[in-house]
Amino acid sequence: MRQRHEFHVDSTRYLDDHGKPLGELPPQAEQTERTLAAYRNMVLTRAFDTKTIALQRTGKCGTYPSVLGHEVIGTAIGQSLASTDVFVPYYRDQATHILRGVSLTELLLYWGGDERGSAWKHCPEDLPISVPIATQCCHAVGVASAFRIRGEARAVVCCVGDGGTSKGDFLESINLAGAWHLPVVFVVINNQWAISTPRTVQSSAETIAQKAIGAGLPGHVVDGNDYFAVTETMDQALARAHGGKGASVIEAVTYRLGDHTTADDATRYRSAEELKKAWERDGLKRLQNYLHNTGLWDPEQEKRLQSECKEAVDRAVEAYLATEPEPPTAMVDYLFETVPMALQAQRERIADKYRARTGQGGAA
Amino acid sequence: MRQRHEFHVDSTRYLDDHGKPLGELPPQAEQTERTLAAYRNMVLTRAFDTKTIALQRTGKCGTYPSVLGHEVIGTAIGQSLASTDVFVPYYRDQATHILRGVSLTELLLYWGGDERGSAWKHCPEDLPISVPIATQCCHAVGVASAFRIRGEARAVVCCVGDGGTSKGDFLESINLAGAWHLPVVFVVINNQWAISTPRTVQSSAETIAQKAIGAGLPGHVVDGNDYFAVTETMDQALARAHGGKGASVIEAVTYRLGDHTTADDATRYRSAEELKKAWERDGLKRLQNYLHNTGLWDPEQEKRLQSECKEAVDRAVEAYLATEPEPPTAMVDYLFETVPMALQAQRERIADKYRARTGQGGAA
Amino acid sequence: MNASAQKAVARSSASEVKDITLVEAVNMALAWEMAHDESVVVLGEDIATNGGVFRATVGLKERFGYKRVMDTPLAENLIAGATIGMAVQGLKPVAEFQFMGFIYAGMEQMVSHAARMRNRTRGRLHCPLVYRAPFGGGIHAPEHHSESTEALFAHVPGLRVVIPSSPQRAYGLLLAAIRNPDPVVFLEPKRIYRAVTQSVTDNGDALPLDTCFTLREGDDVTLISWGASIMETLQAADKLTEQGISAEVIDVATVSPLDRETLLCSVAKTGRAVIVHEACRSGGVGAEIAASIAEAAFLDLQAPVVRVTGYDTIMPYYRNEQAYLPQVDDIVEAVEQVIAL
Amino acid sequence: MNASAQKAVARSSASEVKDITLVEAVNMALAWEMAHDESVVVLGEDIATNGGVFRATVGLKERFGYKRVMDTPLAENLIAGATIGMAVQGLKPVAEFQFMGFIYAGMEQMVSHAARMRNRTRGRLHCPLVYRAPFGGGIHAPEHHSESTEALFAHVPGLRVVIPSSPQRAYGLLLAAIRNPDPVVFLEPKRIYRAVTQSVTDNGDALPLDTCFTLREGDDVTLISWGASIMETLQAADKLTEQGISAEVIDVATVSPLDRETLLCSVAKTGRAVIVHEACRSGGVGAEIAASIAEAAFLDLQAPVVRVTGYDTIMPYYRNEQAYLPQVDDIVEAVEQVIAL
Ligand SMILES: Cc1ncc(C[n+]2csc(CCOP(=O)(O)OP(=O)(O)O)c2C)c(N)n1
Ligand SMILES: Cc1ncc(C[n+]2csc(CCOP(=O)(O)OP(=O)(O)O)c2C)c(N)n1
Ligand SMILES: [Mg+2]
Ligand SMILES: [Mg+2]
Repeated sequence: MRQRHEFHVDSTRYLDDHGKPLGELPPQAEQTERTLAAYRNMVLTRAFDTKTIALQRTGKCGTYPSVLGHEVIGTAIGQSLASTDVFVPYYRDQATHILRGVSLTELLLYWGGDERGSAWKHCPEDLPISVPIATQCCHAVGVASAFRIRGEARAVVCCVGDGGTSKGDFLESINLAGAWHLPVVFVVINNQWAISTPRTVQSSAETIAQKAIGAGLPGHVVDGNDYFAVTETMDQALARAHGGKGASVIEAVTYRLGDHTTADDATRYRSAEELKKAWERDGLKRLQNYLHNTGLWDPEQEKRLQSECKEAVDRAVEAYLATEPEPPTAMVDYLFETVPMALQAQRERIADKYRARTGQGGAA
Repeated sequence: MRQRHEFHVDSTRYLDDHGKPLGELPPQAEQTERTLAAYRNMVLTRAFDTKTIALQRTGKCGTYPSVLGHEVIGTAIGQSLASTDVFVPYYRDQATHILRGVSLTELLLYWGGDERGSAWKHCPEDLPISVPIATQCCHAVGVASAFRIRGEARAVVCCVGDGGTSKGDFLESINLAGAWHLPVVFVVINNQWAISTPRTVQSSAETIAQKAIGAGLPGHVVDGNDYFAVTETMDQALARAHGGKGASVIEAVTYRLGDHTTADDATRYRSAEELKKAWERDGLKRLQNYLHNTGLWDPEQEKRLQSECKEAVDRAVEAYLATEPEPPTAMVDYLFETVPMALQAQRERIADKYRARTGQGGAA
Repeated sequence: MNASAQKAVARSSASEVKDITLVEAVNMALAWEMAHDESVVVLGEDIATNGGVFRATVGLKERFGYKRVMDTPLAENLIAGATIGMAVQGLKPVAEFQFMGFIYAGMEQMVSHAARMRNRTRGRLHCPLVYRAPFGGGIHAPEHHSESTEALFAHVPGLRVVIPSSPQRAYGLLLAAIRNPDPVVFLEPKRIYRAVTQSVTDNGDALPLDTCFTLREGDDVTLISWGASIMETLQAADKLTEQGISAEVIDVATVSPLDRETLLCSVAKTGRAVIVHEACRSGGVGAEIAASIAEAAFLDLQAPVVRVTGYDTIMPYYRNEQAYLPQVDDIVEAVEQVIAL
Repeated sequence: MNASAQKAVARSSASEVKDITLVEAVNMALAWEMAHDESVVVLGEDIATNGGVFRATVGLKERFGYKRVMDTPLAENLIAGATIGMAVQGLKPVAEFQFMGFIYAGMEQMVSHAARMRNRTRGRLHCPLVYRAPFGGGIHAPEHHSESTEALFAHVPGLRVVIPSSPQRAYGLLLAAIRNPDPVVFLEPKRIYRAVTQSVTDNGDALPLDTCFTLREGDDVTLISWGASIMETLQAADKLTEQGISAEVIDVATVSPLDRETLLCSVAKTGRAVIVHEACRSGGVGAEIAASIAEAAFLDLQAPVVRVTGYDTIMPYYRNEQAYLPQVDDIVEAVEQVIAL
């Protein structure tokens, strides 16, 4: 006697590689202001990215992970999130952070080796950048649990890379999200690579979205270079979460157009042709084409936007470079709410050495 | 534009609760000797289980996890495995261990607090009992990798409980098994409970087998109280593994008829009715009915088997109780291949204390 | 809700004085704090319906509801990490690891996130959480159920590691741990979960963290211990008294950050120290204490600081576990040695 | 296979003498042993095609094939555990953790299985494996990329923890670690991966494990260190020589199990010891060394054993990391103090 249990995941796409609609667009396409704001954020993100890489190359910033190729996804996420929601990032979510109100200067401080880069003034409940892969997924379900416990109609969006979906944290967390019916949306940013490891080495699953099935959750694949597809999917998943209908997993398919970080050299492990092909699918250019084609954007506006973005980035860089490092005593001051007895002698030693080196008394 | 990716898992059952075939039986049902051997192993396993619980109750054994309700699954696994394969158990696989040639005395020593219980003479490559939940899944893929690396046509069977499928180890390991196309079969023994935690609290997935989908593996559900269903599924999965066709995940559905361990009291968290219903589906009784119905077994044979099993168990208990504890210096002697310098003084102290306590010099 | 659950819960009405065991004190502290602070939640494997395998959380689900008392799927990494997510949201989660031997899967979350959240966000977010785990050997348990690896957590800056050794201290220190705005690893010596009862007032009074407790004053030697070994240490002190040796007994209680002042004051008086712990010797918390005393009290010491500990090997299965655990006679012998010098 | 990969591989033909860096020595040892023992396999994230993010495994896949040089999915727990499965099968797997900051997910497998397999099966199975990880700060890296938590592993019975501090010792100790039939945590000080070159003979000669290396003899004080801090320690010894202080410098190399004999012999001669390590002070390996010396050399010591270490806090992001790391002057100052006593 046999019985069959069936499952599926759908994938969505609205625009072709040139920005031409493949059919009817989702209702989000009528929100012109939102679409234009999205485009502006993508351009700003890319300008920031280019500049930060340049800073790193000239020794003015630390190792930095380029967001090139992720702008559409990050922007759509940032727009879909309510300000009362909580965003749980990984480390390549610059586009979303900017929409959440993290300042460019704060982002630079973080990658420039200064803890104050995570002391965001805006969206103070958002989690900081998470470097240990996939660990943030567990925090996301914890935050969503807090909402459920308190009966708040808020939701969480958690980002993770394709590589991160091999790690227990992701798999355990989506399972809990299903079991506890939590208001959380997991967005897997499948950029085809985890440093040098291609998507196919991570898993023989045809899609990453199908990992949702084992957690009892709906999974969706979406073209991550298609602003309307990502936006519609995010809006629906968040509506579901806000409406108490539970969690979802979205696989947003894109391509990491840059090196893994400024410490990486991607030519070691992937071909120029592959990269060239990926550029043809670039989501920023695709949306730009769409906007041009529909008359919502013109070269003049583009020029103005480019220079506005450049200025914004330059201002941020200036502020970043002008920020004095913290006195080293800060390394002890934020460990606990108050400095414990056991650490006070060490704190004094740090302060003494700092004074001796700089002549400054501020650290005491 | 939408695209749909479809997946499924099948579930199999051949015998009804009373041992009556629900339709055509698989070819394995014609292997009468194998079926009878299976039945004998189930009865022996149950006799061992009953006796060990009694030993624990009288202070002659440590905390012990009853195998009641798992006999069919464990037996079918033990029969399907080739002697050159490697078995990677969890801690409730007595039925399989016995078929692998682990002696009842060794099993008693393990649960009786003596490390020599894992120094099996037979099947020396099988992994020892694994207490930390699901951790053994990672070992299983490691062993299977060794086979692949050396080009050996051997396979691995790894058992894990339903509770264990929530832990990263299981999920990471099935993913690797898919990605590396490894000769390994994961058997999830879904006995509905993880101590007091019901299956529904572990996951909202309808089946556990569907977790295979996210790893790109085939998943099967099988009635774990149906000897023919488990045997057929195991044979097929192992043939697949031996034939270089890759891994599979089998969810064998049964019920933990006893307390979690002798330290547990299941009446705290589950109802007498539920337990009573589960007993009606007992796989040992079901196979017995089938054998009686088909004339392969009679009360006389049953009586003889029961007394043989009792004797075998009694002999093992005697040997176990007669086994002197190891000298405590053993705690140091097997830590590394040779006792490092740094441990020699500690070893001497252990030996001195032992000598002082027992007057025995053997430990030196 | 069964009878014993009701009894346990019934306990936490105000200012009752009860003769209770250490594990009952844990239950009482949880119940008190949950009743008085609705941001306190508890989670773990088998802690809700079953009340925990050691019954530490019995009755809480019935009293405070399943939303605040959560049975989790079986995944320690997830428990450690989800707890962090709850904590940054202002809840005060208390997560149970069923045994210390199963806490390691949670290490990454503890080390890389719980311990660092406040520091890396410069105070924007912080983690008022407690990770509870029963620990230690001597209860005839199976493999992996007898670990004493407090030193692993004590070496992680940003974590507090707190270990009660009596019902009273279990009650007061757990309350303090829950109220503390930073992460606390709270290790409960299961060998003495039910060893003694003590009269404890259920009035919500916390005890101070980061402080040693001097259990007995003495002049000739300072005995330093924590957790279940406090029992043998006190018994050794009794024996020593009979021999005319006056031992001061200190329960370290918070093994990190360490209250060196109390220890050094005592050694300044006695000139001798013996440290007793169940964990293996090398790299145990005893090493830090011995190193600190030997450095800071160099001129006070009349004998080397000696450690009476478990051996540098794996806790044997239970037939031989007593041969591993430090015994009263080992402590007495060590004291005799340092006194002889 | 690109040019630099070919170069690296070309190196391991017999008995060549090469000027190489520490990370090149790691590569050379791996290549030698893979060429001479086909049971040696390597695995990790980005170690095959990419040759490792620090290029430690460059060229190995091209030379030994993808079956023996395996890029894994991104899961450290899995890496730690699958390595155990390979090892019990008689392979000699060498697994790379990309940074020590990401090793913690593997702790459960290391503590509960790798370290115990031989003991719990009474020798039936054992784990001839190596867990490699770059560790330590000072390279301007992002968060979580600068950890020195060797003490966590040193406290786990059944694990060896080995730390090379020169190209020669990296080569000889890694060979010894691979050949050793028990699990070795092999920590590579990435701050000095390329700091110096040294002439190393590629002849497959291993160095002994469980042994300290005396790098410089001296009479007035024993400087004890390991890993990258050996650099500052040697520089401090130079400075001290200028001041007329003769320092013996010992590289501990195997921080567990510990070669106390070498350390104690030296202290018996010098009467003074200063321990230098980058890890935070409390519960660091320095604590065990200090406690051991203070106990066993009580009568030899003319001054307390002093530790120069990182602070008991989280390694700051890179703008302030130098304020965390022990500096040459800190060591000199500590020696001056103990000499003054
Ligand atoms: C637990 C852990 N292991 C390893 C690393 C090192 N590492 C940093 S990024 C990365 C690849 C991540 O790939 P993916 O998840 O696909 O995200 P992407 O970088 O492609 O956006 C690795 C291995 C890490 N940060 N954390
Ligand atoms: C990592 C880990 N966490 C917790 C435990 C304690 N524990 C022992 S058995 C068990 C439940 C396991 O349930 P399941 O996997 O369904 O197997 P079953 O016992 O039902 O056969 C738990 C939580 C453990 N042994 N290991
Ligand atoms: Mg990626
Ligand atoms: Mg179960």
